[in-house]
Amino acid sequence: MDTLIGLLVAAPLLGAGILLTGGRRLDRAGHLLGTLLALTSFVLAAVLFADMLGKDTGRRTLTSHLFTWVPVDGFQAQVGFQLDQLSMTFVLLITGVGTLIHIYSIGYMEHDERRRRFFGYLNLFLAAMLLLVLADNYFLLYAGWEGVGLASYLLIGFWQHKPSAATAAKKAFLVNRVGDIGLSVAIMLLFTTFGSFAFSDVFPKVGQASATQHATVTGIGFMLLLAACGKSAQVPLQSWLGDAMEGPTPVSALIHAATMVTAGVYLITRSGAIFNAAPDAQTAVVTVGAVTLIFGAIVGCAKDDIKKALAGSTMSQIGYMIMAAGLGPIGYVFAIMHLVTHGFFKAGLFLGAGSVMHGMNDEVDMRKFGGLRKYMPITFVTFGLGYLAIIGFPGLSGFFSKDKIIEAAFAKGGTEGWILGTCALIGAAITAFYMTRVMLMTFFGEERWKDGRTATASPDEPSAEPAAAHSAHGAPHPHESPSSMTIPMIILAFGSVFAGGLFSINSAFVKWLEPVTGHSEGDSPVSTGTVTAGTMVVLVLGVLVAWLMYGRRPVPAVAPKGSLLTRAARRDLLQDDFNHVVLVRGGEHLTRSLVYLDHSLVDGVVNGTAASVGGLSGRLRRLQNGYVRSYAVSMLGGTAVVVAATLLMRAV
Amino acid sequence: MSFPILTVTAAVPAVGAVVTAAVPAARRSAARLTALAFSVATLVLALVTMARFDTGGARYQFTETHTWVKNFGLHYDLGVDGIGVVMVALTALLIPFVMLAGWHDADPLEDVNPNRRWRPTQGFFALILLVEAMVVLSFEATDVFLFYIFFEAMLIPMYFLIGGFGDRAHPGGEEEAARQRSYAAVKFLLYNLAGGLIMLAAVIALYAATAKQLGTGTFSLQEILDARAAGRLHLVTSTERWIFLGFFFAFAVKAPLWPLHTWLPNAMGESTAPVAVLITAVVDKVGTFAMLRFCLQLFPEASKWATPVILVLAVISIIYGALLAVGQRDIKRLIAYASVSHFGFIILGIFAMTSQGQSGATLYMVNHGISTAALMLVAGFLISRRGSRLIADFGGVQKVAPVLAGTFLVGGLATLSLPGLAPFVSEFLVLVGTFSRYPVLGIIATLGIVLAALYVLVLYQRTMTGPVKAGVEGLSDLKARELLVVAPLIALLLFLGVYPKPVTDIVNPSVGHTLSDVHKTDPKPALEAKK
Amino acid sequence: MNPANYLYLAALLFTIGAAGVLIRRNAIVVFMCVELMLNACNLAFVTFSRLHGNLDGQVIAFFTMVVAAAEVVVGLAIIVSIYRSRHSASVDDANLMKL
Amino acid sequence: MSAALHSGPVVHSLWTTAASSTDRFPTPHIEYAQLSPVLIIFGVAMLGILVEAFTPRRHRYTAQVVLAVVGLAAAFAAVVALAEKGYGTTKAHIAAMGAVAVDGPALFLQGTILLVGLVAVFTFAERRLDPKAHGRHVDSFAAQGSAVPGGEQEKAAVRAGFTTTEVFPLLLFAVGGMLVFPAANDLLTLFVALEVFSLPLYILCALARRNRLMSQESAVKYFLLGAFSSAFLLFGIALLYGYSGTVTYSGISAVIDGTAPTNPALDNTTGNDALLLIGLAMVAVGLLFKVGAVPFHMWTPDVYQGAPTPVTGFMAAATKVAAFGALLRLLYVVLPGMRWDWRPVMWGVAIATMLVGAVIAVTQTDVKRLLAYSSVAHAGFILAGVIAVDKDGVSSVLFYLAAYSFVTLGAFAVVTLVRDAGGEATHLSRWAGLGRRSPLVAAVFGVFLLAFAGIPLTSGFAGKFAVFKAAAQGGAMPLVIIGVISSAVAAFFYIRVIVLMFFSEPKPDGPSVAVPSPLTSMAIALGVVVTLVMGLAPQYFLDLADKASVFVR
Repeated sequence: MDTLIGLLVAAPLLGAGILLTGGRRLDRAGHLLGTLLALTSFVLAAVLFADMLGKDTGRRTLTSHLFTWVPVDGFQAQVGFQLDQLSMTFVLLITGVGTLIHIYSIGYMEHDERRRRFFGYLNLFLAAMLLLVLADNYFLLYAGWEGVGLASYLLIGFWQHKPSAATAAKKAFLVNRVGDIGLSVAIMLLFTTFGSFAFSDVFPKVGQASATQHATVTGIGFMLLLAACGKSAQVPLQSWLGDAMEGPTPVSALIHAATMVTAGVYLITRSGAIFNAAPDAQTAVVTVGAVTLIFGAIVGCAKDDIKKALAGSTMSQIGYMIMAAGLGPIGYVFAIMHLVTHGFFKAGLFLGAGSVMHGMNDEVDMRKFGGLRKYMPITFVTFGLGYLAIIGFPGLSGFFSKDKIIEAAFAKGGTEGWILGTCALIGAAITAFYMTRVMLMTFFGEERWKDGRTATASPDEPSAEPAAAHSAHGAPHPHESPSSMTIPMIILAFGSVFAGGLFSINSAFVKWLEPVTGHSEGDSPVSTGTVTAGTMVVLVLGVLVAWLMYGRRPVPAVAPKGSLLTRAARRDLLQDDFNHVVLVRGGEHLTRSLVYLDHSLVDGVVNGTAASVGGLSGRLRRLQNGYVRSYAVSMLGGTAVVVAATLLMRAV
Repeated sequence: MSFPILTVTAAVPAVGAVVTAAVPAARRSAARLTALAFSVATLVLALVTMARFDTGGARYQFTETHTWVKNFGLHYDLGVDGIGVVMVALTALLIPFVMLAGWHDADPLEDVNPNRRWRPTQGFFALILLVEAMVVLSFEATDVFLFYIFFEAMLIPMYFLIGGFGDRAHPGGEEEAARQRSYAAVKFLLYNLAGGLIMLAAVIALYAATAKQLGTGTFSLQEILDARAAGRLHLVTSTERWIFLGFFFAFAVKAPLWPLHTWLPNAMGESTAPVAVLITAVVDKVGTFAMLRFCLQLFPEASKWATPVILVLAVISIIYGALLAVGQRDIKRLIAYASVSHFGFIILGIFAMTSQGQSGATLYMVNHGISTAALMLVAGFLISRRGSRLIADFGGVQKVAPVLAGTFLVGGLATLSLPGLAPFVSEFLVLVGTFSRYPVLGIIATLGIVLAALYVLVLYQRTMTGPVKAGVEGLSDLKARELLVVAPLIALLLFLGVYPKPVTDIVNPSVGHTLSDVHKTDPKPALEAKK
Repeated sequence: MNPANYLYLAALLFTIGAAGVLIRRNAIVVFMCVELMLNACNLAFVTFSRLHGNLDGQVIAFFTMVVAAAEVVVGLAIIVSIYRSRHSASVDDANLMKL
Repeated sequence: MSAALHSGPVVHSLWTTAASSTDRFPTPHIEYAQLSPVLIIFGVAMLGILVEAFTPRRHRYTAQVVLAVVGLAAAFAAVVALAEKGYGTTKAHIAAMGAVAVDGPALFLQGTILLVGLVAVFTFAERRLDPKAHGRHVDSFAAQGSAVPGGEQEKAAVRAGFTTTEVFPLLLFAVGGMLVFPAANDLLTLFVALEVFSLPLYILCALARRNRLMSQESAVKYFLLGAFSSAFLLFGIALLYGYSGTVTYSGISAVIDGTAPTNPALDNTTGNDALLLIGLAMVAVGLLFKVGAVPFHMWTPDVYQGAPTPVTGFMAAATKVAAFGALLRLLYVVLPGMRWDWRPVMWGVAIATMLVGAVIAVTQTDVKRLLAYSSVAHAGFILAGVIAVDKDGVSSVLFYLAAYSFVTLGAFAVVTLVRDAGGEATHLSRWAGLGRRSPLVAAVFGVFLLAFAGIPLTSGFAGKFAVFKAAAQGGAMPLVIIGVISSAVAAFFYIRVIVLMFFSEPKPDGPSVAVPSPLTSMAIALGVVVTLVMGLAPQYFLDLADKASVFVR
């Protein structure tokens, strides 16, 4: 069995290798191969899952050690896998959603001449992501961690000829690198503290460590959090996610909604032992989570670009997860649960958005949509289900997972509990608002795309979305997407409807994960019923307000100036501008001045020395004036000096 | 008397140089093939040495000992420890690729050929082989003076390679190029010569010291170490420090360490890409290697005394080099500054005085050699195609030459030490090694990885992505020969990135020896320490 | 007689000679000043010879004269040849090579 | 008598002393065999004069060359034979009534000088470089030294095919003097030897075929300054004599050490150290002038530039050898007891010489002047070795001199090859791109330059290392450091020439490289070979120098 774990990673890796080095001759079959291998690893996952269910709870963890990666004295980095329930959950999500999106992409990327490479990258991503969740030590996890970063870089910038895409990709990678500092420092701390960074070595010892050097453990916690912030686009490292939408929509769905961005949640949950031992770190985590879930939600409200709106929502949803994870044993399970459900409905939503764009000449501005439900029914339905799920409509998966998190937040207890709970509720309200907004602006209202506005987002940039290739510009004529695209959407829709309920049947999910993450019911000051009721209320409120604003009266095709907050929110609450002014500009000035310094000062000293020798030489040279008598003078003078010196030596 | 494989390894390229130089002017391709053949032969020998190196065996193996000049205490002592054997292998490995990459670099443009006996191609390859021979010898030398001799002598062929076969693509035009080239060459030579001469003074002082205490002065590493072990030789603290500084200065110039780095951008910028690789990937390694081999072994106390300053300088190099790389307009200069940053890492690892640090540093030397070679050579192909080194002149290359762009990206990712590619392992080892003894420096150095990402990605974005710039449309993709150069390097990067064990296994024991020389042991994990 | 005085005289002559070399322009005169210096030496030799009561000094004096004579031969030859080619014996005119 | 007694402390009456010592002049006993090298040279030189006088003009050249070569070879053989017999080591002693020492240093240096002379003869005899004049090969010496440059008489002389074959005897006389100079064991011999090798050199300087004005000017400068310096030397000798009452080295050192049998006169003079110190200083000045040490170096560039290049090469090499030999002997034999007085001064001179030489050379634009200044710098390096007053010091200096002189000869020989319409093209700008025009010559010159710069694997490096090593062991580490710094500066201008030759495009009207006859080729080849051999395998020569590094007292 455990050999299969290796294959799990190997399959997509193989695919990536073949597709990226294969050359043009693979162009025709490439996408199929990629999809096939993704499917393979999903099947393997399913097999392993079945096997795991077969075993009894205690002995479900599989491990497999391949080889020693870096052996240097104390520093022994192994390539070994550990498949427990937590990993299993992720594996299923990744391979499952991954496969679906491969299939979706077949249709979506049909007209792109670099489709082969696209699938190569997707496979590469799957491999890296699986590596991340299967690693049995932090060092290997780090490899996967950076691997997904690379994949995301490549995929965001897939349309490299679009400067915006290239820039977005670069930005994503850089911001993630900042996070990676956290992870690498964490690993170093682990190594210097425990002499190892393998889960199995570290976690048992955390307890005694926190007794002796509590600060260090807390430090590790903080560093891991930093890493999580980078990967999961949490404040203050969230700025890249919005731009990441430059990538093809399947990518946004898979990487920047369903899987990669949730790696942070995985990291924190996986490191539960450490965080449990470092309350301060946990506080930081929940704070980040709470802030982000509000932040993301607000941003989501203001965006007119459908993908960016969804990106904001992703941010906010992950904020929920992070917060939950920060709550400790109370929340881990629900964090993951929400992660999975979110994986379904958010992926679904993105694919829906993609389908919409597909039918609208890649228009992304919702103000140019409207009344599409007649034209693309399947998309409408699936999208709608995803919508209901995310706002937490009773009975759908979002309802269960999010509700649990809010409860857990309250259950944290004390003022902290109240604050977090309130935040969560507000978040829920706003979620309801902006998702309704998206829904209304896209599928309802009058058809604002009719008046023949050209469809390209911005004329100067040659849009390379494949649809544009074949459809003439001008007034779009919406149409339903091909089945290769709709089928995945449907499947995901199913997921987003039933997953939550399935998990909650006699809290199967809790039981499933408990052996790994541990679980404890906090003492909630408010009963579950109250919480649910509250959630319902805010939900209705949100929807209502949205309807009042966007449903009842017509939506202006050109964005109104909007309030100060709106404008700020459109610009990601000015966070980007801050980065730009402080980091980018500042950096430019710094480098420029350093370049100057290097030339004038550091190099100047050297050249200066040379020059001064030359000058001295020139001056001394003049003494050689060609007159015998002056030579004689120097001789006489020299003699005098020598004589005097000799006498002096005797004198002293 | 066993087979003197070390001597042979060095002799083959030396002979090759003579043979190549003797090839008639007209027979250029013959000259190329001859040179390539000799370099491959060297590679084979180096690999054999590496294979036969017994990791469990004596510290120095395949040793040869002959007295060369008695009066100078100069011995022809050769021997390799794990570090040495790896470095020799690296050198021997890179040279063939350098040659292949520079296959036509030295062909005389027509009509500038006043003399029939003027044969640049022969000269070019002969000089490369000569450099190889001297570098190999300086990796093998276990006699301080012997090392010094080759350390200095290698400057001359290097100098002619830089000054004589410079980059023809210069923004300032042909004669500006010539001017810059000879400036760079002279700067390179004088800088290193100055370093070397300071070292000469130190070498002489060392001789005087040994002569005073042992009766006869000697430079044999073995004799000196034995004498010290036996307590017959004990340098006065101040003397030891001065001599150490003399040595270190020379190595720091060669390495190069901030603020002695300014010759490198000129040299690498003005020379052809293969020569630039020769400089940064092969010749400069002698400096860092020598720190490990001589500074630490001969002057343990002084080394420890100087460590804080050196570490700080190393960290400055890392950050400073990276920042300047970000600010460059010229592709090759950018890579040069990136190298400065990487050498900072290497020196950091060496003087962190931990097994991770030093193994990492050694590994880093290898990986940096390969990765820079990959990146620089591809950059060279790119530059020669476009006829310009300015980043601004490129854009959208991936559209017209996807393979070239791809390889370039891989090289870049290696440079920013992405996991899965070789440099990551070494860089992380260095960082961990540093962190475990100097946490603050470790963390500051870690910032380097962000900056690395910055300059690599910016370079890639500006040159490869975006709409196709004017002047780029026509560029052809990599030719077979060029792929032959790049593909193996990339393969190697991947292999060492996933499975560096073969190298680390050889290196680790030697690092252990070096550490025991300076009486240092790795810090215990905090938990054990507490118990 | 006090030998010291002769030495003073010798020193004086030597100095005069040296000064002459420095200030006179005509090569012949310069050369004569050198001769004067040599003769100052001779005087010193003779004086010391007398002082020490051995003949070495006086012998040396003869040697010096011979050498001086030889120098005259060579010197005059050179000076005359340059005079013929330049029509001037001023040492300051011979100033082609400098710096 | 009474008058004598009360006037001044002790003044002998010559009559009495003379009367009392009629046996003061024993028949001089000369060890002819041991002086054979010198005697051979002088004999051959005399023969040369006779040849000049009595053989017809067309035969002279051949006769002189053969004569000179044979003579020098024979003398060298004699030196080797003496060394073989052990006169360099065990049987070393003082010959010719204490006038000349026959010991290791003397023989080593004499051997070097003779070889240098031999090579110099080759370069003197070269007559392929200049274009034929009236169908005859001509060498680099004036057709008739006495003729006015460019005058009718000269034209006539050229037409008549006159050649100044006197140069060979002159060379031999100079060599003879140089042989004696380092071997001289009393101050008188020192002085005479000095003059004997100086006077011919003065004449040789004036005999250039091209640029005769410069040639004559250099001769005048050299002559006047030389005479001036020798006056200082002589006065110094006088003072030393006055101090010690003797001119033999052994005698003086004995007096200094106070081991000499004392007498009232001595007590009187030795009471006054000023005599000794000033004398010492002035003698040193005389020698430092010949060595070309700062501040007595100013003649070097002008003379080196103006003199005919073969002569320059010979001077640069041989004079340095001889002069340093004499300096060594003086400091090691006469004044070891005085080292605390002269060492600091020598330090100063050495430092000044190294730095000034190197620094001024940086901005030179004429190859010969450049080499002149470099020779100054090298004089400084050698002084560093001289200062280390021990066996190592001596041997290192001997080695350095041997190495240096052949590099110098070779370098100047190469200079004679690079020519254009106006004769040798010595201005550096003319050398641009020489490496493209004639790689071989450029490469050879490059080797010499690298040797000058002291790059490892060349004789220059070995020598430099030996000297600095000696200095360091003699506790003169600061000198070593300064030496190292100035070699770094020096490297700069050697490199500059290399850059010029190899990296700059050749000028269209650039100079051509004349194809020399076997003579010059041999000289150059020898230079290269010696440079490389002494660089790669110096052990043999070091041993030789080591064996030869003991002065006889």
